[in-house]
Amino acid sequence: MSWPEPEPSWNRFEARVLKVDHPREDHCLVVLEAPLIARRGKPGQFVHVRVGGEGFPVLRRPLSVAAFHPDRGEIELFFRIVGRGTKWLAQRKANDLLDLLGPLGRGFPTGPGGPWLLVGGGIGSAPLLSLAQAAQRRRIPVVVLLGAKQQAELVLASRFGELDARVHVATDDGSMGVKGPVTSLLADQLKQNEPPAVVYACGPKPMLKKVKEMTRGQAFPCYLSLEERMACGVGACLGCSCAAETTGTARATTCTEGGTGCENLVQENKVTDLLPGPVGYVRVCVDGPVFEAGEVSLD
Amino acid sequence: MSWPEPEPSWNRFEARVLKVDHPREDHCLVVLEAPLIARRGKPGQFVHVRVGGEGFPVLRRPLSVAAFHPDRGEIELFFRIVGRGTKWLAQRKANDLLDLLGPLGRGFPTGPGGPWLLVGGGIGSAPLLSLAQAAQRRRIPVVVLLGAKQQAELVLASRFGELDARVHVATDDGSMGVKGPVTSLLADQLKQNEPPAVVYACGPKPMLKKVKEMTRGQAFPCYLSLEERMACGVGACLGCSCAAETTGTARATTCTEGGTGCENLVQENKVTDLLPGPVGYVRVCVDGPVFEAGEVSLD
Amino acid sequence: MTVDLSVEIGGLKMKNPVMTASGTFGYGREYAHVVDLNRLGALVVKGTSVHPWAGNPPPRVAETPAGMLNAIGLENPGVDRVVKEELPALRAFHVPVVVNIVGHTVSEYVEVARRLDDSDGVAALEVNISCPNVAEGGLTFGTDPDQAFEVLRRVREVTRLPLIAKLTPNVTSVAEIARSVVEAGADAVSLINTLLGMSIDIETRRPVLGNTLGGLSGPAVKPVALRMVWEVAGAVSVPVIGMGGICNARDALEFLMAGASAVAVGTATFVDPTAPLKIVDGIEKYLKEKGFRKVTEVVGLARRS
Amino acid sequence: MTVDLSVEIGGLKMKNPVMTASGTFGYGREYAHVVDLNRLGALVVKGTSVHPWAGNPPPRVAETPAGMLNAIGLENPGVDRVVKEELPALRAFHVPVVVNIVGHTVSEYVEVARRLDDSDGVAALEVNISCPNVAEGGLTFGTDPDQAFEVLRRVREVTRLPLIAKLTPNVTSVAEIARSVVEAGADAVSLINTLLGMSIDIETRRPVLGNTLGGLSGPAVKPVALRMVWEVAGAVSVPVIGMGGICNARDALEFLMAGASAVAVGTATFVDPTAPLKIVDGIEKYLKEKGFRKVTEVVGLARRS
Ligand SMILES: Cc1cc2nc3c(=O)[nH]c(=O)nc-3n(C[C@H](O)[C@H](O)[C@H](O)COP(=O)(O)OP(=O)(O)OC[C@H]3O[C@@H](n4cnc5c(N)ncnc54)[C@H](O)[C@@H]3O)c2cc1C
Ligand SMILES: Cc1cc2nc3c(=O)[nH]c(=O)nc-3n(C[C@H](O)[C@H](O)[C@H](O)COP(=O)(O)OP(=O)(O)OC[C@H]3O[C@@H](n4cnc5c(N)ncnc54)[C@H](O)[C@@H]3O)c2cc1C
Ligand SMILES: Cc1cc2nc3c(=O)[nH]c(=O)nc-3n(C[C@H](O)[C@H](O)[C@H](O)COP(=O)(O)O)c2cc1C
Ligand SMILES: Cc1cc2nc3c(=O)[nH]c(=O)nc-3n(C[C@H](O)[C@H](O)[C@H](O)COP(=O)(O)O)c2cc1C
Ligand code: FES
Ligand code: FES
Repeated sequence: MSWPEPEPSWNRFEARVLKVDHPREDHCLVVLEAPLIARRGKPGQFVHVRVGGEGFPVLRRPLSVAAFHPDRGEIELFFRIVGRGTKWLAQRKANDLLDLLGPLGRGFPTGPGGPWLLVGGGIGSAPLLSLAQAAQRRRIPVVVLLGAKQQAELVLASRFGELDARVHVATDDGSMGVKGPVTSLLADQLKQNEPPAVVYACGPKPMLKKVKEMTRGQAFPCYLSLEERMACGVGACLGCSCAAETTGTARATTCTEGGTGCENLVQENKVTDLLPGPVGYVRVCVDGPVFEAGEVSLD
Repeated sequence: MSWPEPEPSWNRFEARVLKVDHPREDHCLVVLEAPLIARRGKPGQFVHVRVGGEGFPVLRRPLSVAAFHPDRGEIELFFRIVGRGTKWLAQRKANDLLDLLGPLGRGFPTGPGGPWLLVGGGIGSAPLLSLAQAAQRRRIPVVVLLGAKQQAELVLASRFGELDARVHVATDDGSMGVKGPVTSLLADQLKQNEPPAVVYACGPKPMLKKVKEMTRGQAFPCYLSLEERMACGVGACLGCSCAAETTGTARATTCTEGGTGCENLVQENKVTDLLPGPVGYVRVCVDGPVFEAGEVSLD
Repeated sequence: MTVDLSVEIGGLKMKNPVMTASGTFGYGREYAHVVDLNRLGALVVKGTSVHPWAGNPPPRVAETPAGMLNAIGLENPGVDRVVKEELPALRAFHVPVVVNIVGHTVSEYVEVARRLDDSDGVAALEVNISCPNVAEGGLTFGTDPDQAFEVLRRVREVTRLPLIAKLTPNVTSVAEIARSVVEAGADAVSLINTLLGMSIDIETRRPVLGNTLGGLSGPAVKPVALRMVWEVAGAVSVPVIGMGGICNARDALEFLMAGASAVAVGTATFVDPTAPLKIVDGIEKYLKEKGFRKVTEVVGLARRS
Repeated sequence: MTVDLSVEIGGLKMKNPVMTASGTFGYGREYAHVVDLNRLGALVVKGTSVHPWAGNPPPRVAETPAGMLNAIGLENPGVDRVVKEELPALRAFHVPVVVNIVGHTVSEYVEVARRLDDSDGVAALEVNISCPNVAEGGLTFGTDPDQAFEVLRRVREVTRLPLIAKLTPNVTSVAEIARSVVEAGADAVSLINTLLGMSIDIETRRPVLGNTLGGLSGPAVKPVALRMVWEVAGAVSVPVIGMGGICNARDALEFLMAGASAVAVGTATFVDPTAPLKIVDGIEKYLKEKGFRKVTEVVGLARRS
């Protein structure tokens, strides 16, 4: 399993909107013409999108790239409309220009082995779609577990199907698939004979916490994609911190000793991860948004 | 000459945009469906328009009603694009809804006699157009003097012509009509045999100041429409003050003695106009925007 | 299930916790035909002085990002005319009227309080201590704990009306001033008044406001106002009235959860005169949805962890 | 005709008056491939302490109307690592590097200043006095004229570098603090740091920030910042660096006309990393159009009437 190359070369782009689609009233899919990101971006990376005009709101919005189409020079964003920024984005029209920074962050580490087990909760399925794309290209078998409140929220399920992934679904109200949390599907999967080569998960914090617990001590690695409020998106403001699992000092030790995920942090010379002190913090924007489950504290 | 009835019954309206026209890049004409304002409004009154969404910007924008069409239930706004608010307005499309308060303020006082002499500088010609409309309905002869930097800014000239007004034009660069300020046209007019029954003027402060000087001591009254930055637009915040020509005390005296314009202020019980003190202030939003030239200090 | 929205602020009984903010709603009359005044928790009228004040030279207002500056300069016709010409009309409504009082000396405050204590139709006094103390070289009363104490103590002596001290945010420790005015006898505190600010026109190369400096209000100041309400609610035991940038029920609920017992709406009424009433409705809706029975249950909720 | 944009701030020579604001531009490295650092007047790096500081629990940022709150808590790897790992890379650029220093005690400030005075590639120190004084119960140094004086006096003793005192706006009289730090030996003052604020999530019913309180920055605070720069420029004779909500050249020119000799751009770089350079260009354009020959000609222009 190796982390994707660090991406020091994010840039600012004016990306043309090609299509805005509303598969559900409160969900939105935006297709953008962004050839450089489409070619260079890795699954799990995100773009930082300016919303509104003339400097308001003051913060950009981080959104994962849900799909890369290097051939067509296009990327897809898939998001839930929750507040002012996503509402503004959802009102864009074809040919509008979007100002974005990207590709940002450290994507999902991947290896040659399969099968990959993808676990997505709600809109957390968005970045996993790009992983399923990558798996299809590399002919790696993929199992996808999707959870949502109700059937209507599972708008991406068919997209995973099209990518030859085996899709299992759980809903809180039982309106589609198994009734219950997506982690119950994960429990079932982990009981199967063939263990996955790796687990990737994205979704609400309580779900990620559960996934972390369920995969702790297993032979295969588990990678989580986190969300945190961001200002710069590029590692400069330390606004997007997430507590490291162990104290900074302890992590530094782990690192020198050659622990899995941490190694990479050291290689990439991320000084702020390794603070001695009561708590060490990692930056979701550049140290993540993808972390090895053991690296981060989700309390 | 009598002031229009006070208008205590302004209201809040959602007015439908019928047409947005750009006679010049930086000028905009908006036609609104606003039947109550179209029927009840008087020349010189204005509307207070909300711009932007979700509470930003925080202040409404005051705009004169350039034309009333009571028959069709429509009003016209004509404005120059100068900042954020007017830019936003100019981007509206047919069928958008505009949130406005109106009709607001005290319009132009009119009497049966003519001719009326209208003096407009730049975009100041907008409220005068509604006066020319009224004159045409009442078959009162109208002479309009319009001034602007260049020909291109005289986009309303033809509208006055359609209303049977005699239009004279002056431009700073001589690209249309006489070369020079609009007040030079006024000087010419005042030399004519037949004096006007009344002069109405709207435009930049230096122009109004000049008009005030030129008409001081004349037999006919002169009315000026002023602009001032506004918050509430309805007399509640005292944000739009303009200094009264004389000190408050002096004005109060004039009023008891029965001075011309002041009488009306007293009738309408505008307490704040009559403050004793070093300076008296009048509120442009409810005591104006139209004042008798002698009432206000333009320094 | 109905929700009890009523609150009591140091003796002032209100049917709901939403008031207008002084200086932004005139004397109510200006809005009475579009806003049902009877539905307001309380109506706070403009700053009122013993003698008429002329106010500041124009321009008096300027827009800023998500806010506005004002330098009205407390223009008002003086307490006699307010009592004679404004208060009688308000008695036709079923809404408590709070009069905001101002002065350049302690005795001016005392005098106007005395006159209002004698008048009908005044439910409470809000003492605006953001006025320059002429005797002390123009520093505002509200920036010094001793002077703030003195104003409230002397006003307290001449009135039995509920006494609200309105605090300025332009201080190092608003909690210290709050403790001081409460000790002097204030039944409640309200905050924040405006933050001192200014703006320059780079074309004329002069300050935009006629008065150079003005007071910042509106959504821009909300985070500062909320923090100060949080600090003051933790420092005094009298009720707190929170204000500063409140535009909707969410904003109002933030202030209540920070520890305010009531809120006032100012700048937002310029955009939407009915904002205070929409906020009443929005608070009620939230309380119902979340299963609260009384608005007082959410007061200070974010303080308990 | 060319325009002279250069300024000198208490011994710090800059090719133009536009700097980055501490804490918002990392160590420059993060932006070096999209922003030509050589075109900045100066680059101000993050708050640096003797020992590493871990910072505050998340969430650390929250958006507000036309602004943002941050409660980073001055996370930084400590002066040793800054000197070893960050400063060397910056020496490849032709831009003066200003290091912002922080401490919990006066001697911590002194220690970090001493270390930096010994280091290559430091053009000036900016002393951030908005830190809680642990010995004095956590009140920030910058809210008390005597403590502010003490920090600057002691730091002055150990360095010959140009010394900029960075003032907090959370005080009754910023001019008083400014006079105090200048008396203690500051060569310049910079302001404003962030305004203390907070925000509450009405769904979780808890403060949004992990630290409860945070600092407000961005366009929302611009009128307050400009007013304080105006006050300070009138109170001290050393150069003033203005900041707070500057987004474009118009904003920057307002600060210069209010009396600032230079400006810093913070929050705006999150929206547009190239904002500082656009502001340099915009200032130059304005000066040319209006026929000025030097940027210093507009400094304080709005003060002369
Ligand atoms: C790396 C990353 C990738 C993401 N990818 C996706 C995606 O593919 N699809 C999707 O629907 N959402 C995604 N999110 C969440 C998305 O950023 C927020 O839903 C969005 O910023 C909300 O903005 P708003 O203006 O609509 O909401 P508001 O609540 O009005 O936003 C207010 C502020 O809070 C921030 N904020 C609110 N919610 C979140 C959140 N969950 N995470 C981070 N910041 C938040 C906003 O950015 C803004 O600064 C991602 C978040 C991160 C950190
Ligand atoms: C009673 C009245 C009637 C008016 N009628 C017209 C009209 O018919 N056509 C027209 O083009 N203009 C008219 N104006 C001027 C018009 O209100 C301003 O041009 C407009 O508000 C500018 O808004 P903005 O957001 O584009 O500019 P910005 O400069 O971004 O506005 C910033 C703030 O300043 C205020 N402001 C800026 N310029 C003026 C001004 N000249 N007068 C008052 N406030 C101003 C704005 O309302 C806003 O609060 C009128 C003004 C008044 C007071
Ligand atoms: C135009 C205007 C006039 C004001 N006049 C007064 C006043 O007379 N007395 C007073 O105590 N506060 C006055 N204020 C302050 C407000 O009552 C309120 O404290 C402040 O505006 C913050 O609330 P907001 O952001 O909701 O407006 C005034 C505010 C504005 C905008
Ligand atoms: C995320 C963030 C981190 C900051 N860190 C520091 C810091 O380390 N030291 C300091 O003196 N100021 C710090 N500041 C304050 C800024 O330098 C600046 O004074 C303030 O943000 C106002 O400017 P602005 O509105 O342009 O951002 C920080 C501000 C932000 C937003
Ligand atoms: S958002 Fe600025 S460091 Fe991550
Ligand atoms: S704008 Fe409020 S009184 Fe005129």
